[in-house]
Amino acid sequence: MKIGIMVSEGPYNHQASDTAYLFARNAIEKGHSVPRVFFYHDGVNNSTKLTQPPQDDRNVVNRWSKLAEDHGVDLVVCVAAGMRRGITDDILAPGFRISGLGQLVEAGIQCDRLVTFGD
Amino acid sequence: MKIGIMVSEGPYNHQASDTAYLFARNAIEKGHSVPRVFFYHDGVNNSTKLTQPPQDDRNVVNRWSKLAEDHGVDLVVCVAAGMRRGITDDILAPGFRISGLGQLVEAGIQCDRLVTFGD
Amino acid sequence: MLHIVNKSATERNSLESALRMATKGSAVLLIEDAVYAATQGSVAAAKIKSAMADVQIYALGPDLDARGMSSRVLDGVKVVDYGGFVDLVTEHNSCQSWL
Amino acid sequence: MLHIVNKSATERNSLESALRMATKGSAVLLIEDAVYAATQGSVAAAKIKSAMADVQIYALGPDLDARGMSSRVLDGVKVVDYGGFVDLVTEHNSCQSWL
Amino acid sequence: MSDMMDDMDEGGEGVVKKFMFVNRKAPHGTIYALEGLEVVLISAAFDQDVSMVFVDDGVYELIKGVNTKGIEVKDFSKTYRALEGYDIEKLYVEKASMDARGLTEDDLIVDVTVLDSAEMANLMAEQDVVISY
Amino acid sequence: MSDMMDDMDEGGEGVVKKFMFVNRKAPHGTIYALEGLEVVLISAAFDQDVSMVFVDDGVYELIKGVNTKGIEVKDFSKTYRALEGYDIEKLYVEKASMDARGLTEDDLIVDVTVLDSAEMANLMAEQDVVISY
Repeated sequence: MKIGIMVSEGPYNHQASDTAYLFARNAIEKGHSVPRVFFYHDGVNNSTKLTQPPQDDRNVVNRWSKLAEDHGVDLVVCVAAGMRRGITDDILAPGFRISGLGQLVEAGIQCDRLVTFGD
Repeated sequence: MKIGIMVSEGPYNHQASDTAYLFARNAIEKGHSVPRVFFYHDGVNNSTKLTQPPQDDRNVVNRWSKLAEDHGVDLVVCVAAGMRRGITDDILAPGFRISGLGQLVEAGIQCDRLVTFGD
Repeated sequence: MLHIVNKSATERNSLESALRMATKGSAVLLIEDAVYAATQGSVAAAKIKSAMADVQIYALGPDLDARGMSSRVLDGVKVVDYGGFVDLVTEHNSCQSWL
Repeated sequence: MLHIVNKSATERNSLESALRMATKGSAVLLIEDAVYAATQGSVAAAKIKSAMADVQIYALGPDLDARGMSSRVLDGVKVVDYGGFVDLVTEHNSCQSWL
Repeated sequence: MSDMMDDMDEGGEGVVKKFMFVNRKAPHGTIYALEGLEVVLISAAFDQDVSMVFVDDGVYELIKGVNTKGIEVKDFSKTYRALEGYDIEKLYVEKASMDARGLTEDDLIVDVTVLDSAEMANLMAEQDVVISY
Repeated sequence: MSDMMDDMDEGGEGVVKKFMFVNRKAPHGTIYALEGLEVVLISAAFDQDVSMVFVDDGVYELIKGVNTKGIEVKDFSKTYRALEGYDIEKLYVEKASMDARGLTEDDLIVDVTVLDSAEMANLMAEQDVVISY
């Protein structure tokens, strides 16, 4: 089954991005596909390559990048929400791309399910 | 009177930074001083110079920078919270500086009041 | 002491906690989405009304205006602007934000 | 339909709204801070108990473990892992997150 | 990545799904009402069966008489009136949410359909995609 | 800016204020418990009169038997035990918050003083600086 995901909160401050990642990884392990994760609201803050979490903590941004590399997950950051919050191409981590809200609606149409994670 | 401020949420997603700014500006207009604003938790996201809000909207980051320039307000971004969320010296807007949590405690000791704005 | 509440009382528990901890004679200022609790017809208004016997309730006018709620404010609630907010902070010996 | 709730019922109103809108036979999955509602002794447990007549209640095990709540889960609540969360999403024709 | 995009394009043509946007937050305190509206407006271009519902504090989004000058943010309440021009015409509010806040239809900036909680629950259960704030 | 810093340094020497850190949020769902602890640990270096209080869902921060492996985040619950080594010894929990969650002192990872709501309210009213999450 194709499962689309929306993430509405940034890394670390809320558990939303952690839960979304663990859900996505387990969905893929079970043989489903996660064609796209759409980052909206403060969720756009998951895409910056500038984060440096403590050594003994998980790296939320890198985990998303690796999921994109290993499983072809399309990580889309909303352009309008990103501009409001200072997310630009210059600081984008690998695997993320900036595009419009239409990509969220498209994921809703083309995936069998759309699951939202937020505050 | 010296009034210190803590801001715990980023720009636009929550009203906290707007309310904190309007409170600070009015405090200064009334003759008080605002020696320091400390940005903690997702509040560190107020300090990036990369935000580009819509033309017809307020610019939250620039307003803070201008308050610092006009009234010598010390805008301090927590280093540990900033590292977790990708706030580095390279993307810091004018008037902001990165420092430790001790600066928050110091503001609590040295100001007559400390007011927190968050989610 | 000044207690500052910023969340809607029909969404979160922070107003209730603030009122539980507000000692007699202290002040409670409603800002941002918390201002709805001070409006007529809200189920949260009952909490404000019973609290008014012991504490003074204030609401931030600009937040009421922005939510179309200025004409619905409960009797006994004092509406202040940002300057009044500053005065409340300086007039009380300490303040606490119930986030 | 699968209703997903992620906030503590002693802090916010989202569990209450989800239960009000959950039709007979639908499922409610508690994740993150929402898992506390499915534990013994919480005032929120009463809401879960009365809802169980009409809907199936699930709670995410890893979130219970992380909060030290695994041994306190109410009878009748089914504990699932992330794989079980995925199954719940695929087995129901749609899902809604009560943020 | 482009493989996945191709994959997504497959059965996309001509599909009409039931999309519901659930608004549960008051305006201004958080951005969800404003950014939620932006998704709804975009969704209009995809020829889907779109509905917007307002429950809990979400009903406050539709209040008349807003003046945002004092908090120095945009007043987007008039955008709800523009929805009709985008063929977004299915707006529902929950009666219990209105009652709990002392609001009636006369207080709202747009025409809506008022549903009781059971009707709202049934409407939600019929949807293919539910996006909630 | 350095002027202001000088200004702040003025009467700073030897001042001892009553600092209270109010914890109202459950752990892990948000970062407030963890980042809140970081502030408390730093405050220990300033020789202030520091107290930590746990009310509402904040009491969940102190629960025994935590295992965070499944959600792949750090278990910081043991840090509460380290507070004593930093001379942070005033930990208070509100009885009503414990009762509403079915918790007793035996469920907690550290020794605390249990206060009723009126005692907690009086303690808060005595503080100079209250930092709340």
